[in-house]
Amino acid sequence: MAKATFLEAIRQAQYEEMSRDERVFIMGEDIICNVFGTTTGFVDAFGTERVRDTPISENGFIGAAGGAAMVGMRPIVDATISSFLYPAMDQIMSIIAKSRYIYGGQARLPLVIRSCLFYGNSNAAQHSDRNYSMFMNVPGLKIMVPSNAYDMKGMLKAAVRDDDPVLCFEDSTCWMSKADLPDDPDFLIPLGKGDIKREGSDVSIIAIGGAVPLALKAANDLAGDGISAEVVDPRSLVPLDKELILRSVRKTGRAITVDPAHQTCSAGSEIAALIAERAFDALRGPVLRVATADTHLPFSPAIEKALYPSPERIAASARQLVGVRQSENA
Amino acid sequence: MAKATFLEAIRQAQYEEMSRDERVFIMGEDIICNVFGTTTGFVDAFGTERVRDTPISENGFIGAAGGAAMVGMRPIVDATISSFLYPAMDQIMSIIAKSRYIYGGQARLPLVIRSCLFYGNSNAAQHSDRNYSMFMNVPGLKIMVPSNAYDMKGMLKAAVRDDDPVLCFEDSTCWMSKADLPDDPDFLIPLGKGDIKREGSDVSIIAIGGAVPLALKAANDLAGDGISAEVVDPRSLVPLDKELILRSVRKTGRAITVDPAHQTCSAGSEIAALIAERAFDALRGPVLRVATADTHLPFSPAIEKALYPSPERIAASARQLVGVRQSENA
Amino acid sequence: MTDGQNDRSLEKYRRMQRIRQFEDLAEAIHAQGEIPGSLHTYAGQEASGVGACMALNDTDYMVGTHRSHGHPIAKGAKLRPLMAELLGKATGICKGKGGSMHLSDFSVGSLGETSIVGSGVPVAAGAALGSKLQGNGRVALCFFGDGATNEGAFHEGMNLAAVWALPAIFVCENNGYAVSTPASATVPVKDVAERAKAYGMPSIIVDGQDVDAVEAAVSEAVERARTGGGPTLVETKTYRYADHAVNMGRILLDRGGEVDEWRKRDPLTLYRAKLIAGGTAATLLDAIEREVADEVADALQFARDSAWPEQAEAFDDVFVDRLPIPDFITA
Amino acid sequence: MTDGQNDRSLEKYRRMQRIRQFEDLAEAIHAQGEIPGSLHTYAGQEASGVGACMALNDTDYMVGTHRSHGHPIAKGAKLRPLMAELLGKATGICKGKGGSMHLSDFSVGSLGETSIVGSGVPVAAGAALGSKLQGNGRVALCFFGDGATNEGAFHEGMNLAAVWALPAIFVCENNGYAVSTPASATVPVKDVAERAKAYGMPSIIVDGQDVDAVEAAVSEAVERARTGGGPTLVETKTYRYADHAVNMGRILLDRGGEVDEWRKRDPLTLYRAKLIAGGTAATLLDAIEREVADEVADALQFARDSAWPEQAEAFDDVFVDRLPIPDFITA
Ligand SMILES: Cc1ncc(C[n+]2csc(CCOP(=O)(O)OP(=O)(O)O)c2C)c(N)n1
Ligand SMILES: Cc1ncc(C[n+]2csc(CCOP(=O)(O)OP(=O)(O)O)c2C)c(N)n1
Ligand SMILES: [Mg+2]
Ligand SMILES: [Mg+2]
Repeated sequence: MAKATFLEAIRQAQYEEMSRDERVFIMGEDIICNVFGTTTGFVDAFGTERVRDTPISENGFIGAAGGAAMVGMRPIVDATISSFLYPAMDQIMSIIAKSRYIYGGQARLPLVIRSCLFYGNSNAAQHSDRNYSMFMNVPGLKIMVPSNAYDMKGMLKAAVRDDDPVLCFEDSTCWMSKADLPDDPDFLIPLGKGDIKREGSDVSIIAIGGAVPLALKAANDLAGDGISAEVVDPRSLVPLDKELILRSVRKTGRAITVDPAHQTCSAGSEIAALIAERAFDALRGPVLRVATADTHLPFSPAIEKALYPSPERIAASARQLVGVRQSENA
Repeated sequence: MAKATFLEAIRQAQYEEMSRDERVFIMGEDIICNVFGTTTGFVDAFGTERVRDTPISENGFIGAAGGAAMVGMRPIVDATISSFLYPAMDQIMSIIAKSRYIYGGQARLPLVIRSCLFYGNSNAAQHSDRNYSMFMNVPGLKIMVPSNAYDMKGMLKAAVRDDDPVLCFEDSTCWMSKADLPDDPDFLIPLGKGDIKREGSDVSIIAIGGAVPLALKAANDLAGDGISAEVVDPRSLVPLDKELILRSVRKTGRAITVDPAHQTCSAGSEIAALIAERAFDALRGPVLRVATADTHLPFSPAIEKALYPSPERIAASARQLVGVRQSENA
Repeated sequence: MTDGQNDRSLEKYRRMQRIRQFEDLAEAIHAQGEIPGSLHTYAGQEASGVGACMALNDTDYMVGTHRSHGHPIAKGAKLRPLMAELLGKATGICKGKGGSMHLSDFSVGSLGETSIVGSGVPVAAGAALGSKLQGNGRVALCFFGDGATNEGAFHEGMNLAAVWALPAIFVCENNGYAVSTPASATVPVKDVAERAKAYGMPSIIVDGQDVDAVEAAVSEAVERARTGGGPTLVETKTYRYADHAVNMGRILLDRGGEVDEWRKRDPLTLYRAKLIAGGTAATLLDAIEREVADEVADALQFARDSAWPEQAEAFDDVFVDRLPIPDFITA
Repeated sequence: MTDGQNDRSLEKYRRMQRIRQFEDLAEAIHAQGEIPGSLHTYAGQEASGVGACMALNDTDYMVGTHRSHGHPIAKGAKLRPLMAELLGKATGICKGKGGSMHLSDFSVGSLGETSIVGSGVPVAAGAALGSKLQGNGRVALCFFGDGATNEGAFHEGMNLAAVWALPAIFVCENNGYAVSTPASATVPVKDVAERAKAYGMPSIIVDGQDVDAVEAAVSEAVERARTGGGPTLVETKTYRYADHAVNMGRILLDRGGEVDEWRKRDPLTLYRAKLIAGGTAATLLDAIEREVADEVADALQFARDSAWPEQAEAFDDVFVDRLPIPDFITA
């Protein structure tokens, strides 16, 4: 147990699972050179058959991961940046998400596709996608968006052991954050289990990925105003821990979703809709959404930052909500 | 003015716009052979330069539409079935949606990408996608999902004249429905304007594409029970006529969204979240969602049909909602 | 005659007969409305599928296309579950969830027939990669059409297989058309086989109406794949008799006398004549035809007698664990 | 000497100097933190970009890549808006919204530099299609790297251009690497040019360090394109001096003495020597270098003096009409 970063958590999870199970291998562009530091030492440990540099052909190698999984392997694909999933959408949507079903359960596709959410750092619209919600609309893909190194390690290990395809989205704003990482080789956090990151009684803030630290910061600030915010981290979006979210909202009576993605058809919108449908009777005010503005992300740092969720925006929403109650009670 | 089908409305819109403007041309797979009947007579009228059969390479020809648009053309792409948009996601998301922005407005991309929602007819999971919500999460694409022949014609003509990229989703369950089609060459229905398809006072049913006829049927049935349902058809999802939806819900105090897509991260969920956020004070009950079950669409007719929205499911939701009010009032 | 070669020949004949009779029956019952959805038949291309699959071991893998009935039969699949699948029954090979575009029998290495054009190529490359990593000596064969070679997925899958010298065989069944579009209008080379040059990959062009020739060509490719020599592109020149599909839009394509020309080189007729010329008794072949007729009829009976899937089944096989079933289904 | 040829030569030299000096400065100020985001420089590849673009008319189109600074300069773009873009200023060629991966000046036919590998190829095919439909005699040239040829988008764009005989020129700038991965590990043919065979497309391999040779090769391709002969694949053998990029992960790649070897064939040094050998006065070239130095310095000053974009600008250019601005921005 030692403090380590989110990136190091990924490295450890992969390293441990590759050590444990020969069927696990990893491939992607520039894996060997190890651009983001998640495969340090892997070639020495596992050799170039199990640590494979691919040609730049995301549809090809992600589809190949599907084929390899069908014949008994357990591939991890490092697709680097989530924008590079678009060229592979054919294989992800039509093959990986659907093969088990269309063949009536004959196929099994245990594979993990990792990619990072590379936003907030002046890399412009083509490189800044936070696109997990697109994959939520098609059944057949498990989806995880961890918010800290501890969850990252436990969930990625669970994902590698899962018999279904898992998309792992890694929020690059969390890369350098640290946590104590258990070294128990069977440390696992099951997919589909959310986590209360902070308990509170006045308002539930359901935050995703890199929005979780922002929500925690906001909750801290709100405490100064006497507002007790609960921070709920779904951690995985498919399956979604609906009961955890609903229980929290039924307790606090107020809900804010926070999602680093564009608002329209975001995971945050889905969760808001869930709450409005299933926890309506408990609600004391509107379900507010804090998300990235529905415009592209510009390069210029002068105008990029303000478009994202921030602790200030979250806290302002919470104050607005609680204010609504206070005036009602008055 | 003569009664004609939805498919014929598409043909007329394309024909009229190609006649009006030389820059408009159409391409796609098997356009000349005219598989679904939307290009009948086009080769004779416009020649094979403007009516182009493409190789099976959706990313290639959809991207080429983007390039042609950038140099002053106004392409219509017939991508046939919406599942075939996945191989083209790279060009749609990274080039077509984003080029104008990343080049600071230097590019203009007037083009229309048509595809049909080919579900409900035993074509199995790979051919049955209703995937418009995925495209709603990325800014830069206008999205229309008309529910009848009249809207189809007017909106498609407007889309061809629009200076921004438009995705036109054609619900195949509406293909054979008929309406009187104006033959005014400038008959246009602007994108971004929804339509009240039936007025009512007890509950707002916001329905998309092929769900609109289902909602109208349900509204009819509900009238028999003394429940007055308003049916709201957004017609275009981007831009979305939020005010029309909110006005209706503020009037009726109850809302049901109906979307033929899978529920999770659907357009229906987005609209539900919008209502829960912006019309909360008017709500007398939860915002209910009727959508396709979050599973793949199976081939067997024995088990496919029940997964979709139906008039019965819509009516049951309305009764549940109104019941809630009635017991409250009691 | 009971020598091994002759047994193989009869097996080839049998499998071609199975495909033809299966397709003829499927077309007929589709016309009667017993098969829902669309139907893309394989009649005319039997020698391509059977020749290629007979060059494989039972444990080798095969990936196919929307034109999915012929490939698994060629690979040795039993007919009952295939026909039951076409009828959407619970006993179908895909439990009624796949249907006509997805007949795939994993138990004979038929790893999936995918209806998205070109999408099988990366999958087959991946299966070959799996074999390589497992060192199990298996190869993966991928069928696709002329039209599919225009897709990016084809390019990427071929390239990956070449770069990694994977034990894969890519069989382009060039039937001259993609739906209504002639290959000459979309494939800017005379032979699809030329496309192998982009990957430094060897290629073979073979008469797709001659089952022995196809088997020989694919055997050469299989040998190369199994011995570490990497992938091969095999182009079989063939033809489909029927329209692209029924119930998938209207395909108004007049192919003139072309179909009749090709029927003169019908793979079954040709092979029957060849076997008889080689000394096989016509009665033996007649018997095979009758046996196959019985098999096909039995498959249909089985399919008809089978139950529909239960509604809850729609929620199985999305994931390994069944999904929760929504209230509106259980209510 | 004032003949046309010599003017062209000096212009080539000037544009190569512009690129080199622009890149050297960009690298320096990026290191100081004045340029946000990542930076992929073009130093070493100048002869490829300039030779190719000098073969085009001003009205012809050009599409490029993430390594975006060299191409528009080669096509004749002014430096001020490019440098202002790198700094994220409102006066930038993309109003500060594109940045280093998207320097593109539509006014000189530079139709876009796209940072998704391979994605420019279909766009260029489309621009060429537009030219063909408009009958305006313009051609479209597309730059991309060796790594990009592994993408499906490359295959599909090439194929489309070949099938439709579009007036397009595809220039593969083969610098031997994609990030850290040598071309030999991902491109299973000796020369990328061989890939043209899959499309029945003519190809040319040219020394990418020799600006005249590149211009000649591309001119041949342009002539073919303009006269209805369809597309050509030109492969320029070249090299980038810097790492793949700065600030885009850590690229721990030791290229050994390779960089030094290539520097011996530096395109600017080679061309300077050639011009002097041909009778151009060294002082003339020195003067050009100084003029360019002033231009580049002026561009940086302009960029520094320019204002940042207004926050509302983030909502412009998604569509032709400005988007509504959300409350949290206006508040
Ligand atoms: C990506 C994609 N685009 C389009 C289609 C529609 N489609 C189905 S089959 C087919 C033609 C395929 O031609 P070919 O590859 O030659 O195979 P064949 O049908 O001749 O066996 C097309 C265009 C599809 N299924 N998938
Ligand atoms: C689709 C996609 N995959 C991966 C990347 C990440 N990436 C950026 S540049 C690059 C290498 C490109 O190599 P090449 O085409 O040879 O161009 P070069 O950088 O050598 O000029 C990669 C992998 C990307 N931008 N887009
Ligand atoms: Mg074909
Ligand atoms: Mg390169």
